[in-house]
Amino acid sequence: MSHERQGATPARWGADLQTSLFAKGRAGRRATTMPAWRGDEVDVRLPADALRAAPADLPSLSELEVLRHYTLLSNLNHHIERGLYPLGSCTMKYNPRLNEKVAALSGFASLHPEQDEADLQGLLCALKLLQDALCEITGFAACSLQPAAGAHGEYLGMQVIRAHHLESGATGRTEVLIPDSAHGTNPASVVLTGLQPRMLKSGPDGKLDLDALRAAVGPQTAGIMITNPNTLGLFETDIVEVARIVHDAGGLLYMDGANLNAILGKAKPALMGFDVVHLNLHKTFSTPHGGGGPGAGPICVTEELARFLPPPLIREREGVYSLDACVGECRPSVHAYQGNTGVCLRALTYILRLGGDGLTRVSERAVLNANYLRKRLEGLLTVRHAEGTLHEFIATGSDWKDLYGVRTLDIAKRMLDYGIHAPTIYFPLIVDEAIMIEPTETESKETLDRFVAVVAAIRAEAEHDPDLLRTAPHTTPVSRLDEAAAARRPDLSWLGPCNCG
Amino acid sequence: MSHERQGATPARWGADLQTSLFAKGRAGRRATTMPAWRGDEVDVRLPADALRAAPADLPSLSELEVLRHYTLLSNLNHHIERGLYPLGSCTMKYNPRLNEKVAALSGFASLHPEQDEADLQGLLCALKLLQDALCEITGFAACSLQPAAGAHGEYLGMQVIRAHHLESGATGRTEVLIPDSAHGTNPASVVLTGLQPRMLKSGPDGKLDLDALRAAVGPQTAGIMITNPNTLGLFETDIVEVARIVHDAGGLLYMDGANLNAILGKAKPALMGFDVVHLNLHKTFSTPHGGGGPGAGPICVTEELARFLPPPLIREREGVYSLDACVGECRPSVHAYQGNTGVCLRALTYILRLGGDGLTRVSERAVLNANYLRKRLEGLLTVRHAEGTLHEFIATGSDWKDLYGVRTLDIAKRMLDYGIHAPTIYFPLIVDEAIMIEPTETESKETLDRFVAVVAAIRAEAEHDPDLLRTAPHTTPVSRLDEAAAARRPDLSWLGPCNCG
Amino acid sequence: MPYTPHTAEDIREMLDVLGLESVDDLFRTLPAAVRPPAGLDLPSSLSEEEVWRVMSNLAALNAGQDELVSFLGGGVYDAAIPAAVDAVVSRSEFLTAYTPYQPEVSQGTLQVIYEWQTFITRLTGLPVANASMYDGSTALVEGIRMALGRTGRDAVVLPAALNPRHRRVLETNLASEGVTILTAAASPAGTTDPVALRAVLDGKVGAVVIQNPNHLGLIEPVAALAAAAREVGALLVASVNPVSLSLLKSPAEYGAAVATGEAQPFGVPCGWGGPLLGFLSCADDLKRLIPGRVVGRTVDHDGREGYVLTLQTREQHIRREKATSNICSNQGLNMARGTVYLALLGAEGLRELGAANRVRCEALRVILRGIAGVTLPFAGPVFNEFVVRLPRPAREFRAFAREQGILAGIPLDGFAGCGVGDLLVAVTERRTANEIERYGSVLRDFLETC
Amino acid sequence: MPYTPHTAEDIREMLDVLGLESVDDLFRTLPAAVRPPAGLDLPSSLSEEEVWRVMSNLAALNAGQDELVSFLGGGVYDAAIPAAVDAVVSRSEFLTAYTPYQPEVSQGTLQVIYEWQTFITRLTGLPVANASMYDGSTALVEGIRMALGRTGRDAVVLPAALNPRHRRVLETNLASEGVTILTAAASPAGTTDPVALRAVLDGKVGAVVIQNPNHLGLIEPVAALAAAAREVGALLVASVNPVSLSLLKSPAEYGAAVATGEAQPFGVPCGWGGPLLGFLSCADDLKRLIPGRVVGRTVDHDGREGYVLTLQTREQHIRREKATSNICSNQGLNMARGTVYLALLGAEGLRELGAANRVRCEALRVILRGIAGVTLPFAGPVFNEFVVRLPRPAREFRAFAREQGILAGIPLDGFAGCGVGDLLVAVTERRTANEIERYGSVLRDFLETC
Ligand SMILES: Cc1ncc(COP(=O)(O)O)c(C=O)c1O
Ligand SMILES: Cc1ncc(COP(=O)(O)O)c(C=O)c1O
Repeated sequence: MSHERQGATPARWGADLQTSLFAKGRAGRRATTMPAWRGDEVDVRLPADALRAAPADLPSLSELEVLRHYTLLSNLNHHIERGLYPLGSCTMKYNPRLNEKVAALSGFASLHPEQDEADLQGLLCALKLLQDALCEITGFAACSLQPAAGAHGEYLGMQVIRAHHLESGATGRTEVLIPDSAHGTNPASVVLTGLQPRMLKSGPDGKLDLDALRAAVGPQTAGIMITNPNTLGLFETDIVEVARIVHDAGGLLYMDGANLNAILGKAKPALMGFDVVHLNLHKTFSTPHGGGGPGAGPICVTEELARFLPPPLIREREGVYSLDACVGECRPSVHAYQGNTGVCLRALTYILRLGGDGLTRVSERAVLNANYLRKRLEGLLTVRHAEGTLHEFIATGSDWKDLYGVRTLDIAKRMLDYGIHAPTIYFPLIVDEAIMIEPTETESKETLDRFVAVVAAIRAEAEHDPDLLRTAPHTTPVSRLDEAAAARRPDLSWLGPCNCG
Repeated sequence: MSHERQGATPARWGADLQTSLFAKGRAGRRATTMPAWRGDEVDVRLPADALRAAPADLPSLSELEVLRHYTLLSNLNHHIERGLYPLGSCTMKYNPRLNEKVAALSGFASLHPEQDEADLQGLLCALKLLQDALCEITGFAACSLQPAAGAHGEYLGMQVIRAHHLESGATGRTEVLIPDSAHGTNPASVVLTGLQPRMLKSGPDGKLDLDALRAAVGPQTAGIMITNPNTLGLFETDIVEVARIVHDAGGLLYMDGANLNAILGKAKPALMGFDVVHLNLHKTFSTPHGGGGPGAGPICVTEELARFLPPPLIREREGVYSLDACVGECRPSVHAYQGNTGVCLRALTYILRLGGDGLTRVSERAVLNANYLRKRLEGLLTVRHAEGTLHEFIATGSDWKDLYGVRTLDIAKRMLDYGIHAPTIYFPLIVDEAIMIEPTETESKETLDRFVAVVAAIRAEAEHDPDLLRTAPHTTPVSRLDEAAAARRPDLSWLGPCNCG
Repeated sequence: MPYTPHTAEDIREMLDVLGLESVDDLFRTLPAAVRPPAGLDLPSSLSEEEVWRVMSNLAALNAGQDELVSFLGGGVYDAAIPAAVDAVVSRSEFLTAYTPYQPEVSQGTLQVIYEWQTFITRLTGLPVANASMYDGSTALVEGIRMALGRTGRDAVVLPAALNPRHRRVLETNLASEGVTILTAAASPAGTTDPVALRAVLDGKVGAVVIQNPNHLGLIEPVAALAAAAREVGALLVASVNPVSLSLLKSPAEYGAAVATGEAQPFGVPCGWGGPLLGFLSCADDLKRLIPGRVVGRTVDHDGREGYVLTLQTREQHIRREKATSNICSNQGLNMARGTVYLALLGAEGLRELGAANRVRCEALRVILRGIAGVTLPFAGPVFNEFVVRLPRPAREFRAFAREQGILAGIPLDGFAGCGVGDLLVAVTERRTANEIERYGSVLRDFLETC
Repeated sequence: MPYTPHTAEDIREMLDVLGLESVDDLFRTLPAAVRPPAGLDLPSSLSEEEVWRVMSNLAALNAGQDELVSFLGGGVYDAAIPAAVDAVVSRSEFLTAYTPYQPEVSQGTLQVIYEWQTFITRLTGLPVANASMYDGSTALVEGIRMALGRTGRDAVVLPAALNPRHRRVLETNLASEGVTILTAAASPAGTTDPVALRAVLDGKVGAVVIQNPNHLGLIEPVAALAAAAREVGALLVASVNPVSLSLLKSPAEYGAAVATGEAQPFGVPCGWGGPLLGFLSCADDLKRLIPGRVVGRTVDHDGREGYVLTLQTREQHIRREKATSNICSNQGLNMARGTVYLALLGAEGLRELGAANRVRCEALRVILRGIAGVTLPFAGPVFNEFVVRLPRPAREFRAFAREQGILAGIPLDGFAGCGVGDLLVAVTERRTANEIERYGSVLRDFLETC
């Protein structure tokens, strides 16, 4: 129970925990004040039964107190401008500051979604440029920017596939095949669309098993959802054949494009035979993760499926942009407006900055970094499915378990002590003790070399002092947290000092 | 010699030192690129004897590497949004974020100083508003925003006083009286103006000694430079009499207004009898210190002295603003343009936000905080000249020296361990082992109470373990630095790894 | 090349370690058929300066609410954003961090989420809240799902005066899940008619939705609607404007089981409608059905208080197809904006915010009531938004006002019985007395010049 | 009240501790005569939103270089600022820290200064640099002071083509210190004439100033001027455009003892001329005469490398009236801007910056040479700025071009022999080929329409 800054005990430089905001301040203190009303008095009373019994009990702090609180809290985070963030499947690349500056421009940020097209010409042009670029990158014909995240894109994509089958009267097509290496959002998105996910066991090489696929498709097949490169960082080399099988069976192919960072300019989802793809702009296109969002998960689709994209559509005629509400058509809609527009503007900024060649280079270097790191880690970690590694790879700490009795979790936690964020662990589920490493292209060789040195140092520690790992981390603001207790007796909002210990 | 992040040793959370930028990066790496030239080829060659032999040897880093370097360096700083900064004489108050947002407006920040008045109407209006507000606050008739800092204001003020005497033929008036409690810039500024400073010993109460003053003035007196409230935080209660004496002797009175935070709305320099005052916008008016600037040190003067202020003057006629170059007049100028305009805009923003009443309240609460803290520290530190404390006060650790053998420096260094910046120490020079404490009005009672608790804790440490203080700080990114070695063998630019140890 | 650190030498050395000749060798597993023959047909790389020019020129072609005087609302409002909000969220520590899966190095983000949850629970009165939803519409979808999940029923009643943009999203979502959507008609007063609600209620209805204030700006008869829902064992799902909770009854006070809404006015720029900030809170017995991320307080091995993502067994990464929702990334940084915003307001500031909206809204209503031919068709109380009925098409007035630099409102023609002359007008704390007067005089001019 | 945390209760409790009735009691030592009878006659407090409106409306009344196409220079240039610069300096850690007097909690600021010093030494070739000066003009003043201090002499020679704004500041400063100011005339080529320089040199001259490029944009015959100075034992003080050091001879290469200048183009907004960023560097044997703050590298008690303010015995807070200068606060945060900017550029970027300036400058010169009646009066080489001579008053063209959105240059009438038709034109990396062409066509239009 220590909030050192409050008491007269020494501080921990940069690592001081903060009492909850709700325990700070004093009634009557003020930060923000409202503009005075300089008009006539008017009667603002409301009927008593419309009013709350008591005002919401918010803490009262000064502006400086608020800034100190959040600045000191911020210091407790790892972040990209602090150090390596090799989270597999998350593409934690540098988030250019230029993106932020552009998105903050008043001419974008202050637009209301109910304004007329005439007030939006620059914005609509920008969004059209982005749609066109994403279509070029994926090889598709049409794009919707509405989904606010990857999972949201999956959901819209499934709605599109569903609408396609419904339109053609194929109401029995309710099953969506999903490899067992898939991200959890895939089956969840399918279910929410009213379709049924069906797991497909991966082959021993970590890729799709054609025989299993052939056995699974049928008249009930709505489609298949494939992450390519998959979550093991491998390209589904049989993808063209997979597409043939699924299409022949009357299904459509959905690509989870979360791993697009591996193949920009190198391969196009449309050429692979997909019908729909979603992209994570907050991965491939450098928009920040913000501690959990907002991201954006646009989808691109074939010409044929374009008619199921949410309205309004951006049209351009002789340099004038308009919004077509598609009146009378029955299209899905998954967001009150047009999605995370500000995130889209960041992604466009990134695409313009890099250009076509630059984007291709992004993938080349992302893949080079991953392969280099994979190679250098040989002998320290066991790499699974090394052959054909693209932007990320799966290692495991299983021999550490046998040799030193430490688990993947322990290795990951110890990395935190070295100023490195832990890789993704225990995912994908099909690899035991998985450590999923994605360095991204914005990391330098020196940083990768240091990562290798750190793993070597930790391995030496594991050998000589395994408890150091089991009780890690040691240098972080807090040590391992009792997650079991948190789930058992959930304390989800501040009601007073902790009785959770 | 440790730069942990480089090697495979654990990190120190938030406290990792960074190797010099000049030891980072790799030739050929790029962050910023230049806009391509899309025009015709032209001959850009320059004569060989105009060219440097070799390009400047700058390090080559990626954008992410640069941001990581400076972000991690930033973590090594104490700053206002981290914690208390009770530096006496420095007025380390909260620097409102609104100020920064205003100064960054493109309509201000992108103006070139050689543009025509027609392009500057909003700016000139703002600067005039600021000049008028500063005149109202000080009671003077005219204001120049040209000085870029307090010392620069002193310098311009001395030039004005010098010009006044020269104009009236009083070439013998070359001496400026300065109390021994004055800030070091005061005598230094006087010397640079070609005048001679003459020290005036303060009375036992820490204030001006009228007899000493009477003895010192004469036909050689150009003026006197007084900080009011003085650096002991005391108001010069005899100021009106002082002014009479100096004026009667033919001298002018200059006020160092660095301590204006104590008397906003409570007292006006003009009413005290001063002829010139400079203000530190980076103290009283909340503009940030930026690790050493830029600040701004405008001066305000009497009607009579207005004719010696630097051109151009801002004139307003029926809402149209113009710049009067004062052609043909002989006025001093101390800056290529009109000084730190961006800082001035921040100060105006602050003044508008607070309003007249708010500014008065600033001083009330600054003085209340200082007095409360002074009172609460009784018994822990020895307060000197407690009577009449305004915005700051002088304590001393002299009894700690006797009792525990620890010096003021040791107390100050130990405070750093508690997340508090040390007060100003060993200034003013006239108090032995001085600890000069200025909490400012933006600190809360809770923060002041914690400061008292910290001093109490440190005193207990001093009693039981004085070495803890003598070797402090212990929790900071570095421990005490060898300043003597630094001065003996100056290592002032990076030539390679340190051989300074 | 921008943003990547690789020098030619780096690449050479790395390829050497891999025993490869060229970077192309790394892509040898990609079949020829999937490769674009000519790379990407996109413009080549621009310098930062050039991109800035392109994008700022595009921004300059727009006219937003900083330039125009906005009376637009309908779920997204022209609210003031204190500079301190941007100062916090522009810190790389919050901006570039990932979801806090490693709590030991994410206490900053985790505590902010916990504080957001606390703010939301204090505003809605319901004890549990999550880390944010994409927007108000998807928050409402999820709220309905929770209520249906809890009751095991498959019909929902929506009010006629529900935000039509939200309704569209609900229809997409609920229809494909096989949920029956019923509508409770509005009374002539513009609010949901409890009698009409009762008429559609039966034991199949698991969720009754109310929106308060509703899309006509009117404060709903929440108590009566809640009572009706209770009678059939349906759960009340309230979609509320959180700014209105400065003054209005909290959802908990009228018995809502779930409260959702759009918290954009809490420090998030309008941004043409995104990214926004959906919030969701619920009664304690629904907490294991809540979608998305939830943070709980716990202790570390040394007994220090700390925060973690909790109840994760609800979530897709653990439960996959059995998860309560598919949501993964949410609106994290906007949630941080909301948290800092509410921290800056405090109790007093929130009250003032409500009052500032109220006085401006009523001032405009007084002016409009005084204009001949103009009526306020609904008599009931409002918070900061209301319908004005013009004797001429609202769209024409909107265009006329736009010429004068005013964004006059949202035409309601066809919505919930509204006609061609009806306009939805919102008045936030940013509007000045002058601007409000000018609205009146522009409308007068419009009516005269026809 | 904004920015202060005091509640009524806080105040009461604090007064109780002090045994006082009211806050007024704290001011009892202030004599009545000095008190303003009616407080401050200033408007009352405004909310953040209102202040923002006032100030952004004022900003909107200006037209700056983001809106107009600028060819203005003369010491301050429309240079591009990478977004990463603002990201770093907006961090409270750099923005709100004080001068690093407590090095243990200021290593961030200290190391940035040390890196700035290193950058400046690498650009100028001189081994010592300080933490910044107010601007280029005061840097030059201090540089001259150093040279005079070192030589013990009291005359300085200024070139005729010295920046006139700098000259004005030098005159204020040097005159009152009793320094004799001599001027070395320019040759018809516009550069300082070594013969004319020799003519004014004698054993009393302690400092010879050169500005390179000079205020006509011309590259000076630095070697010859340096030789002349050397002959009489005077020290050479060079005022240089640091951007030009991307290509041009460094001051060390031509024997300058001190190099100063204005580093605004290194990431600092023009801001109507302030805050700017003066820099100063010198030969090793002058280091104890250097003004202002200097950071040195050392070690801590645990042997870790660290940085401290050093050579402080030169400074006012120690030496008072014997200090080398009165400077205390300098341009710290702008120095941080410059450091981050140069870190982002790197060796390659700096070279590109020079080249980008060069090509644009020469492209405009080619166009102007092709316009009948227009001449480039000085034949010598330039970096990014030059004089164009028009057959009509430059001021008229400037006004005409402004109508077309172009800031055409600085009229030079009366400066260093220039006439009414002469205009100083700067072309930075921000100017596009289109803009440069447009300059030519606007000038053609101007000349035709007269
Ligand atoms: C492979 C994969 N698919 C889908 C997602 C979901 O994306 P989002 O978090 O944007 O909803 C992720 C995110 O981690 C992912 O890695
Ligand atoms: C009393 C006093 N006078 C003058 C100054 C000098 O101000 P500046 O640093 O802005 O030059 C200071 C700054 O510390 C001061 O405290």
